[in-house]
Amino acid sequence: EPVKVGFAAEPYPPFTSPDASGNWEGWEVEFQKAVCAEAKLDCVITPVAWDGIIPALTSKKIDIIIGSMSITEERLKTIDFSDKYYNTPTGVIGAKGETFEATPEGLKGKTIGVQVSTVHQDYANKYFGENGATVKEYQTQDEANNDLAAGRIDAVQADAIALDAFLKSDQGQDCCDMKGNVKDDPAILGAGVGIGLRKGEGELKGKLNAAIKAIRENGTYNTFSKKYFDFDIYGG
Amino acid sequence: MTKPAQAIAVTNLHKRFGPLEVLKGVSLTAHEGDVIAIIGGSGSGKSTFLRCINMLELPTSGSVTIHGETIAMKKDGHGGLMPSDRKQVQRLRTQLGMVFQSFNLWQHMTILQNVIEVPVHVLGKSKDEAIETAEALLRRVGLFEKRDAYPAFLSGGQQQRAAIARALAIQPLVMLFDEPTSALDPQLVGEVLTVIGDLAREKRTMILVTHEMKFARNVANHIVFLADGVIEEQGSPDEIFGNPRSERLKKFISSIH
Amino acid sequence: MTKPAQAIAVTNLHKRFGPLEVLKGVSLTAHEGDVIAIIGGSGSGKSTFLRCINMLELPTSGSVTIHGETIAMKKDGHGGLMPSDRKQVQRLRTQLGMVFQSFNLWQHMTILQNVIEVPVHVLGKSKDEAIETAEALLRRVGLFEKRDAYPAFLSGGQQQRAAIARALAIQPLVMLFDEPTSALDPQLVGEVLTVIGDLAREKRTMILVTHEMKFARNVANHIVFLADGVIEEQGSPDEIFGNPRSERLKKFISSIH
Amino acid sequence: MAVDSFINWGLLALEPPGWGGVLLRGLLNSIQIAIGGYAFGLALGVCGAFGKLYGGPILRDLMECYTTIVRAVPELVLILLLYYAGTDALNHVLNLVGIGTVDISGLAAGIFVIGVVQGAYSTEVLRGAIKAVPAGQIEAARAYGMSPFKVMTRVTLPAMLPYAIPGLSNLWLIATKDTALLAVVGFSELTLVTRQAAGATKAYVLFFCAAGALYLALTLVSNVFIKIIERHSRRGFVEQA
Amino acid sequence: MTDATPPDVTTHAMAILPEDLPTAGSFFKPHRIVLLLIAAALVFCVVWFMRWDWLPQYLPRLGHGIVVTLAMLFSTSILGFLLAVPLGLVQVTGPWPLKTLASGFCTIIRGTPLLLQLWLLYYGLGSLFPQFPAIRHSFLWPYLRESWPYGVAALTISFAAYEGEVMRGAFAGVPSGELEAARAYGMSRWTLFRRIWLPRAIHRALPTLNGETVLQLKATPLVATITVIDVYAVISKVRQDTYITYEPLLLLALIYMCLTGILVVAFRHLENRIPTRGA
Ligand SMILES: Nc1ncnc2c1ncn2[C@@H]1O[C@H](COP(=O)(O)OP(=O)(O)OP(=O)(O)O)[C@@H](O)[C@H]1O
Ligand SMILES: Nc1ncnc2c1ncn2[C@@H]1O[C@H](COP(=O)(O)OP(=O)(O)OP(=O)(O)O)[C@@H](O)[C@H]1O
Ligand SMILES: [Mg+2]
Ligand SMILES: [Mg+2]
Repeated sequence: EPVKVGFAAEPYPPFTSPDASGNWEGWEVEFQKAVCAEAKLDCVITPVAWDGIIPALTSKKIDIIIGSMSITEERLKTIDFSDKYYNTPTGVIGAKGETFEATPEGLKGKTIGVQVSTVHQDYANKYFGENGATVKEYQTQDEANNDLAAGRIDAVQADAIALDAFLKSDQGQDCCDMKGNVKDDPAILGAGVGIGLRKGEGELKGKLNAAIKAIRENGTYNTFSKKYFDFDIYGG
Repeated sequence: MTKPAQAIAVTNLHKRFGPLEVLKGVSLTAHEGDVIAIIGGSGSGKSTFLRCINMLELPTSGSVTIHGETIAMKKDGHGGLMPSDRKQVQRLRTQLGMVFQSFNLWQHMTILQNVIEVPVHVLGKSKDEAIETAEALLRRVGLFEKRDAYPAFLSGGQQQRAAIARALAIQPLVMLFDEPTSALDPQLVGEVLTVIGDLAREKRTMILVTHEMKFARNVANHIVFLADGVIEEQGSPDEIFGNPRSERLKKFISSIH
Repeated sequence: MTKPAQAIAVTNLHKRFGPLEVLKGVSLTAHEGDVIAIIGGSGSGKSTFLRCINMLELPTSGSVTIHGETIAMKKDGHGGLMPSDRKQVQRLRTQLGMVFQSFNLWQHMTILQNVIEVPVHVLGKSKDEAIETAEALLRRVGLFEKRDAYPAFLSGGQQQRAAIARALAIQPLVMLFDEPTSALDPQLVGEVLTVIGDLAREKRTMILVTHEMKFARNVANHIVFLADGVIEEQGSPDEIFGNPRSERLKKFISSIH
Repeated sequence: MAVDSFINWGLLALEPPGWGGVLLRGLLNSIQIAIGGYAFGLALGVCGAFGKLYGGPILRDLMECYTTIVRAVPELVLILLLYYAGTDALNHVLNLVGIGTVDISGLAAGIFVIGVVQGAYSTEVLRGAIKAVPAGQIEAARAYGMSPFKVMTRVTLPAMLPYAIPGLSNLWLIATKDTALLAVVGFSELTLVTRQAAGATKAYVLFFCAAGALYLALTLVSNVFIKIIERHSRRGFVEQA
Repeated sequence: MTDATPPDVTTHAMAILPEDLPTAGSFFKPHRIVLLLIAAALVFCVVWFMRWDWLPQYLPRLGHGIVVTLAMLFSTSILGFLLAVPLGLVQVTGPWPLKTLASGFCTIIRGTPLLLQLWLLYYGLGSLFPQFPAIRHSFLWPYLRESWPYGVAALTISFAAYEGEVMRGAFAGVPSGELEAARAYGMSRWTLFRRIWLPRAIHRALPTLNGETVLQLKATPLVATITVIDVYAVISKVRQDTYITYEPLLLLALIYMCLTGILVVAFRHLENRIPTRGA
């Protein structure tokens, strides 16, 4: 019985991105392979639209989500999560030459882009949107980055690592730089990223938790993480 | 002289379209070899009568017997009748070769395909046999050269002759003609009448609705004058045309000439 | 008796469609008050002649003079002529009220709108004035009640009468009729002919192409018989119908009766 | 920089690192879905058209609801609804009858979704075409004793083809283009892979134009076949000017 | 003398038209009552058993979304139609270079998916603009920064292409006699076009125009994929905020059905103003 692993069918480097031969690669792909191998699951990757990833899960088009999905209260109402497998700070980037801080005051009057239905959307709405900034929602992170580069928006809030990868790209280097990390709010930003799964699948959840623990302990996790990051992505 | 067998017997046929009673009790018997011409004014119910014989219209009451077999009918719950055995109707219809005023050839088939369609797909004949018969029939109506043409490319007269060949191909007991020439312009009428006249000479049983009085007189052995849903008068051509009795028929005949 | 002014003068008109020379030099003069009927067999070029007068067809050679003003033409480089001054043609056309065989009413306008269209949008009259004239005209042709109906809802005869009112509304010097009754069934012909007859009695200048010989004889003061692209014979109705000289005209007249 | 990549034809190479191969696979997916969905839709359409014309009053009303809803609601919304709810409902039903859930592949779901939408459209096209068949042709078939099924297969269906083909060929072109809407449910057909390629390389104009050219080529090639089919089906018809 | 051109078969198959509306008289039949009861029960189940608690909170945004959708529909239909008239006209009478250009334009637009055209304009063209400082500093930039101009442009172009084909047929189909009559009474070319040819062509094309406008309404949700907040985008947001899958989509379908219904009823009124006789 293969397990269908869902994630967003869009470039989200360095976690998931397609290459020209149609394969998906990135840190999260390697993580998924390691977990499945450890838990002895026969995993098939299934790209789906981010917008419909939770319906896809509940309607059994996919069985688990390994797609940088943060564990939040709101999501826990609908689906279940494994233990976290990474946690990173949230950053804000903006056009080079512009100087502002990643604070409600700094972003006042600016247009800030976030990916829709992410924790960043909720955070930006609460901290920036209610303090005089315009929050613009994008279906994919890539679109938000792109509109920043095109000058259509002033800032983008997202996962610091993903933003970092963008800043290292040709396009990112030319246009933008990091304005800093936002103040943490675990109630919104969540307790890290976990594997999403349907409620009531306790057995699978147990297997996944055990596997995450095991690869953390046997060093596999660190081995492939080193290829992508020069710091500990698992977080505190 | 022994009377030939009954081919068709219609008894006390009534047909009503909503409030309009078109046929008010019509009875008619055709024996084998009879050529019966039905005449009458427009709207007198001639077509309706013919269409009731092969159940294209369902009669309100009355019965139709074909070759001794009466079509079984049952009440349809709306004050009319409907066939109780669809299979029987389908079978009996293959004994009635209807030729329509507007030909109604199947446009997506060639003439030959039109003619072999029913023998092959309804009567279950082999295709070769059907083609052989069909070609003989087409030769007879003078359309052998046109057998691979599509109907739309034929003149009206040619189409009507093809329709006659199609009806003959099912080797019907009776041929029913509903004004087979009235959709044709005068030039083309002749060719169709010639073919029908030939059939009459062969003693093929036929019932024809026609407005061509001269032709009816020459070809039919019995004329039925329908008026207002009843048979107003019937008899031999000489009686009907030479010595009409009812006022209506007199008026009708004088209006034709 | 002084001769009335020239309304239309056509001189030596030739018209060629590709290899076919339809008009081979036709000259005709209409004075004010003349009613000229053009008769002739089918394909003899009657319609083409009429259409050349108002430049709906461009003549190959020859000239057209309307009320003393000759339409200026220039070579079109393909062996024919074309108007050198489009404005002039547009202006002169408003002096010719053409009535077409197939009415050609504008289907998206009511009858009244059809009639006031040209006065308002070409001749620049005020709308109120145009409506007043139009209603008088419609009353005259017996269509006042129908003024707000769309053409598709009128009978053919009514449509043709509306078309005549439309042509009259531009107060043309000459009315041109191209078989104004031949698209109508016999019942409807009468009403249109009555209207045209009335116009003739008022001494309105008219050129009409018609197949209604009886009507032409009663209404026209001059008949032109066109055959094979030339005027084979012309004269008063009595001469033409009572005493035809050319063989062709004799044959034509006998074939009509 | 984007101006450079805009003319970087190497990105379209068939072999990686060029993305041409990915695009072609996406096109293949699109074509598969279009063919499958179209065929499924046609089957639905034949049933729908006959149901609407000859069915009982209840069947007729149900068909009417089906075609009305599909014709009133945007394809994009239908695709979302059917994609998520349709497969869900199917599994529920299967569960109820005790077969257990089936694994519905993206391809099957895509075909299903496009098929349901196309089904409503072709119902209408076919219904119009059947109504255009002269009544006399069907009457003649009945008069010679054909059974209703024979009348349908031997006369009604073939005779309506010439009336249906123009509409059906348009529906085919629509089916090929509607596959693009599956991009919003993450199905990797041509439009989605194009967006991925464009996103990964930032050569938006190049890739969108390339995909446009592929779609256009598909349309033009289809048109050639449609012309041939049309000519064949119109044999027996006098050309109208 | 029937002149009512039936709408293009495909348009009719894809869009509800005024003639599809039931009349009150013909609607009520015995079995319909049973069907209506079943439908009512179904609606009751949907309302009762599904989650609708999110609705009040989003109502204002939904209203705004509907306004955006309608604004998109009307602006692009009108602009598109204004483009379609010359597109249709040059295909009927234009010199051959214009004719080829116009028919090429129609073929290309009709041959490619609208979604792709939209993305090409927004992500493709839109991402090229900022690289030219001249554009970036022009008065246009505040608009070019937004996403709705790209949505309007794409929908307008697409409508123009489809409608251009329709108008081509309509222009060509105006009986030549009516044009000839106009010429015979001395109308100039411009008057003839303005007073006879164009209104007559529109009159003929009206049923198809109706259908195409309904199709245009059905195309508007695509603009949500380029961040225009229309009613579809609002519903997407509801889904993403609440993780409720079906209820918002059902509501969305209902909203579009109502919008289509209103549009169709409006068209019925419009059509009845100029009566046409016949089939
Ligand atoms: N399907 C129908 N529904 C309602 N009335 C009908 C129907 N078919 C025929 N009628 C009416 O029945 C009457 C008789 O029609 P029928 O066609 O039998 O006349 P007919 O004698 O064949 O006339 P014709 O010589 O003009 O063909 C006519 O008044 C006609 O209007
Ligand atoms: N536009 C055209 N192109 C080519 N040939 C034409 C054209 N218009 C008319 N003709 C030909 O010119 C000849 C004269 O036509 P015209 O319509 O003037 O005849 P007519 O006398 O009006 O005949 P009818 O009484 O049948 O109306 C005919 O042979 C016709 O075929
Ligand atoms: Mg009859
Ligand atoms: Mg003529």
